[in-house]
Amino acid sequence: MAKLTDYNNNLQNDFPILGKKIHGTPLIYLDNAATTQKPQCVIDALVRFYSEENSNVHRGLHYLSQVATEHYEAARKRVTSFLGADDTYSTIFTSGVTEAINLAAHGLGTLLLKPKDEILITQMEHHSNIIPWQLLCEKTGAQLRIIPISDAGELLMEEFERLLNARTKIVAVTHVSNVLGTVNPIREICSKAKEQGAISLIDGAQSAAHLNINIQDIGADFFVCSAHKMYGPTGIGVLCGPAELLNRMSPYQSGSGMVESVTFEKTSFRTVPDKFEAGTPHIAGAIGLTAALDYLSDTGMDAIESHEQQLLAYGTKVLTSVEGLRIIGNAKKKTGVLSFTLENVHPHDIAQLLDNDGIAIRSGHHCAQPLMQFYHVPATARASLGIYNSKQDIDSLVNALHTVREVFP
Amino acid sequence: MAKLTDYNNNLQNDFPILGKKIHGTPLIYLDNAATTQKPQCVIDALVRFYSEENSNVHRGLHYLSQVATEHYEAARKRVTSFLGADDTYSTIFTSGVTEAINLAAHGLGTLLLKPKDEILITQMEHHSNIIPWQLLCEKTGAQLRIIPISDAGELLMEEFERLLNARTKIVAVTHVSNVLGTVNPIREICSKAKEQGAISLIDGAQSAAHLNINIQDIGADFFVCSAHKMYGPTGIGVLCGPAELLNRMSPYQSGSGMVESVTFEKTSFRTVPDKFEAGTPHIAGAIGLTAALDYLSDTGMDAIESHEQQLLAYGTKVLTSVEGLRIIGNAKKKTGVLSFTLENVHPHDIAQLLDNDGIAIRSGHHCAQPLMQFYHVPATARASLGIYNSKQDIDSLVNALHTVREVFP
Amino acid sequence: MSNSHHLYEKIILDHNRAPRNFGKLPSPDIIVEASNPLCGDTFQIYLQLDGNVIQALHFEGNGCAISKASASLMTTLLKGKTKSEAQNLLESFQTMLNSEPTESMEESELGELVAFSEVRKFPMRIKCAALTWRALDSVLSSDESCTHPTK
Amino acid sequence: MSNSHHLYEKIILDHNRAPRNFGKLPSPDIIVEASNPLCGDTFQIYLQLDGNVIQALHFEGNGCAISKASASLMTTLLKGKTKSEAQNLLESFQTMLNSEPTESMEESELGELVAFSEVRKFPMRIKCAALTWRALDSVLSSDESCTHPTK
Ligand SMILES: Cc1ncc(COP(=O)(O)O)c(C=O)c1O
Ligand SMILES: Cc1ncc(COP(=O)(O)O)c(C=O)c1O
Repeated sequence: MAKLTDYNNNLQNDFPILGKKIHGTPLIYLDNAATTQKPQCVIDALVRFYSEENSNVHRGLHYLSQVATEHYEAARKRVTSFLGADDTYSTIFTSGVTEAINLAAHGLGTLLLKPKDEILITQMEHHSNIIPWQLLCEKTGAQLRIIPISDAGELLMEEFERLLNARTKIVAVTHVSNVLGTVNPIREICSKAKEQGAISLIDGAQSAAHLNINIQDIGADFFVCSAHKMYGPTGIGVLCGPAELLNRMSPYQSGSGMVESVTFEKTSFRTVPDKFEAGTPHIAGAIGLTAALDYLSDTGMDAIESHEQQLLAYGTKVLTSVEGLRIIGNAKKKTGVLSFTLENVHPHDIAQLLDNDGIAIRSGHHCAQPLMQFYHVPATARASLGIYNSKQDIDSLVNALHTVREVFP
Repeated sequence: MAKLTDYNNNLQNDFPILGKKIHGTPLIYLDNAATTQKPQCVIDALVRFYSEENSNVHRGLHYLSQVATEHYEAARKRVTSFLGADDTYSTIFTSGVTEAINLAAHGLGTLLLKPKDEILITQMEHHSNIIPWQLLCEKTGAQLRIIPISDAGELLMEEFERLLNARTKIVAVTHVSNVLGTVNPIREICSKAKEQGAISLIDGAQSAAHLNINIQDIGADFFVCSAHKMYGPTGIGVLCGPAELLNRMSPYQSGSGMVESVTFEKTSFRTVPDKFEAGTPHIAGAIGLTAALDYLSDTGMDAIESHEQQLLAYGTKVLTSVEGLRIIGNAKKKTGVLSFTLENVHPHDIAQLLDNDGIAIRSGHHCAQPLMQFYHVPATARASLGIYNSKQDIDSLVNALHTVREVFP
Repeated sequence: MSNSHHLYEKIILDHNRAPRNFGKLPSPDIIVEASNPLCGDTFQIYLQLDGNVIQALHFEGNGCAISKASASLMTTLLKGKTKSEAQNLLESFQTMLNSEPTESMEESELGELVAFSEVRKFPMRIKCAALTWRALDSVLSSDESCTHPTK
Repeated sequence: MSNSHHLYEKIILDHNRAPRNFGKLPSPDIIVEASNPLCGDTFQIYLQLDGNVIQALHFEGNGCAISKASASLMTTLLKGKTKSEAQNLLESFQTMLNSEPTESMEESELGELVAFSEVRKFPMRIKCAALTWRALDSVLSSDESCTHPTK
């Protein structure tokens, strides 16, 4: 693990899938913004749970049920501390960022939105941080306002300040753009939002596994992230937010586990976090996420960030050696996300040809169509870095792009 | 596997957790209605996915993304065929039964409910099949009507027919009661509902792993089930329903994956199943569920049913040898769910003492408080059978109950 | 988690089978309801005060052996105590339920309540043991002496 | 899935680089829009009919090499064909894209379209190859000869 400060880190060995060959060549996985690979310790945690501890949680008195409950609640604590939250916050497990934002939109909508109120998002949001707010606006008569960006892919902060006003009730901004890699000035955004009395929600889908997160330091009300983008299992994510506010929000899904008492006439709800966790939770998911967070912490978030920054700098430099390549997203503060276009080659054809060399990148609109519209491109090719990537991976990418250039001269 | 017709089946060996010792004695797991244990093949499928195939699905062109997408869509097909649905149905992955019912309630509510319309459920429903309808009634002005039951725990079908009328828009009934084990006459219920033009939803949480399911034969519009109660992973479930109707229902959660095109002004949605699957799905969950369904089919649903029926008959007989024991739920058609009370001993104390002998049962209201109110009990103790239970397990249970009797004379 | 037979100390089984001070008080000053809807336990506590002193304490209702025996013991232990003495005992009891055992515990004011020291090892049962105590505490610490149900 | 270099047959690369019949028709009878919002491909197809016969067929727009080359080849192959001949070819093309290769395919009417036979192995790309064909088909099979966009 100490190798992480080096370009040529050895973390690959922790990830069984990275030993795999694709079309006869070793896998080079550069699609980390879509989902990350899983270290053996996460897989082992899942196996251990299902082989030794599996049970439903809550209210069971038998041994397994208690063990499962303890581990599930310990997972909640682990996430809370990973995000730098204290016990004025509540950590709610969801199926992912998308559900977390839907839950927040639902609860905040009924609690505080009136017609003509405003919700602020940015030009670079992922669909999951656009559509829930769009539908909420339709339902409540509130208005969606968009913080514009520069050509480099940075938020125009003076425009943000101009847009922010007394009618602004919610400011929902991505921490890191999944297309541009831009790291947004969320501390400033949250503090300005708070001054105006607006609730802030930070979409941490692309930051939680790449930057040190401290929700209190950020000053955000809500922070959301997905385990599968953090080297953890699929099907689980997190909404972390102020317990007091969450207790005032109306429940989202309803069913078992979130109620105190039920008669056909009247149902009373529990408090957070239970109130927002209806039904049997994804217990194994929470336990796998814990293992992933332990892995991240053991590796060290600072080491991860500096490793990925080195690779980003190197990648940015060498990619420009490919003729006709244009990097989309040139913010001063970026994570390891490299979106690009190649003259005369459609991104889908780039991705297809790269696959041939075992290189996994993504092409398309990356669920950020309004951002594509801004750049007037139908799609981009995107190489996104993770903890296990190395300088060689970048070199392979560039070599393969030269081949693409030959196929499509 | 051929051993399943025998009382003393050998399937235990397929389930690693069943080799575990609790307080020094071998685990006897009789809490299958809460959640089931996982066979090695399900665990292996998860390990294989995360070690060899992990990727995000949809729209990725690289090898892993295609493999993951193929397997995820194959899982959908596998579930569809397991439930006996044809391609007029759509199978939607949810996080479980609870989310599936919430999704259906949300979509049906806006599509067809007017004030004074009626929703029919039964006295024996699980909270997850009560509260979503209750909240929907509050929202729409519709009325919740309850089909009563007999002391034996059977639906009063003449009352059902009396309650069913032209205002009845939705009939939501559990296939099998998680407390009583009662198998409800859902074919008759669905057909009568259809005659009245009402939509039927069958909660298959407690039936899908115990009885042969054929949604077309049942005549149900919607059928829902949870993987974790079917020897599959946590965090995934299914809503199966008519594609045409689902396409008319409004989307539930919103975000990536369920949209066709997005601008800040307007978003257009895809058709089923995508329309109802916002965000990155629980891919590993779907793949684990497939392995569980294969395991169930290989074992044979008929063999499973007859095995559990034998154990149920035996258990019912021997339990009554315990002084002061009263079985709650004496329907003619039952699955292997044995709820009981023991005079002068609170169910929690029963469960606590049984745990001592490594026997896992559940005590409490089983998320069916209205049913507890009907029987005027605060709680019951519940032993619920699964594919791996044997006659010896029942004998151990009865012996342990005799010990409880001694502790609480 | 350990052997649950240890949970059911003789004294607990005894108070469960034959609860003391069980039944209504003829003219209570305060009636408190203690209920845990999640497990269906429901008790009523009847309290008669003489100034600051608990003159009589009865209870009624249904629950598991742990909650019932705990309620019964409570009624025997708090009778004749002042409000603040009662609250001190409650606090010690809560501490015992939630923390590792200490040397001094045995000799402390807890007395027979030490029978509940195993509960600590069964996190799901701590609420049962504390149920009626917490309900009583909520009225003792409030100034009003009116009837109000508590959870 | 197999080597994706095979996907990019010479003829596909050629039609992608130098698409035939690219650009508007001066006075089309029908303009069809073919778009796949999921990947951002958008084409316009310009059609001039003489009774049942396709007199001229042009296209314009943006998309990946597969969709662009397929559109280009379509315009060269369908010109002069009757509506029903065009629809037959579309059907054969669709069949080729969706099924295992057969002996007879090589010699069939598909001609140069055989260059797309590898697409079958790349499920995500079948839609690309079929995009403009399906859009055209939808107007050929409808009776009206008015402009209407299709997906
Ligand atoms: C009859 C019934 N319906 C619904 C549920 C809820 O299922 P889940 O918790 O998996 O959403 C359960 C299980 O808890 C059940 O037994
Ligand atoms: C910035 C951003 N927000 C939200 C999401 C949605 O996350 P999920 O699909 O895990 O719900 C993603 C990933 O797809 C993302 O990159």
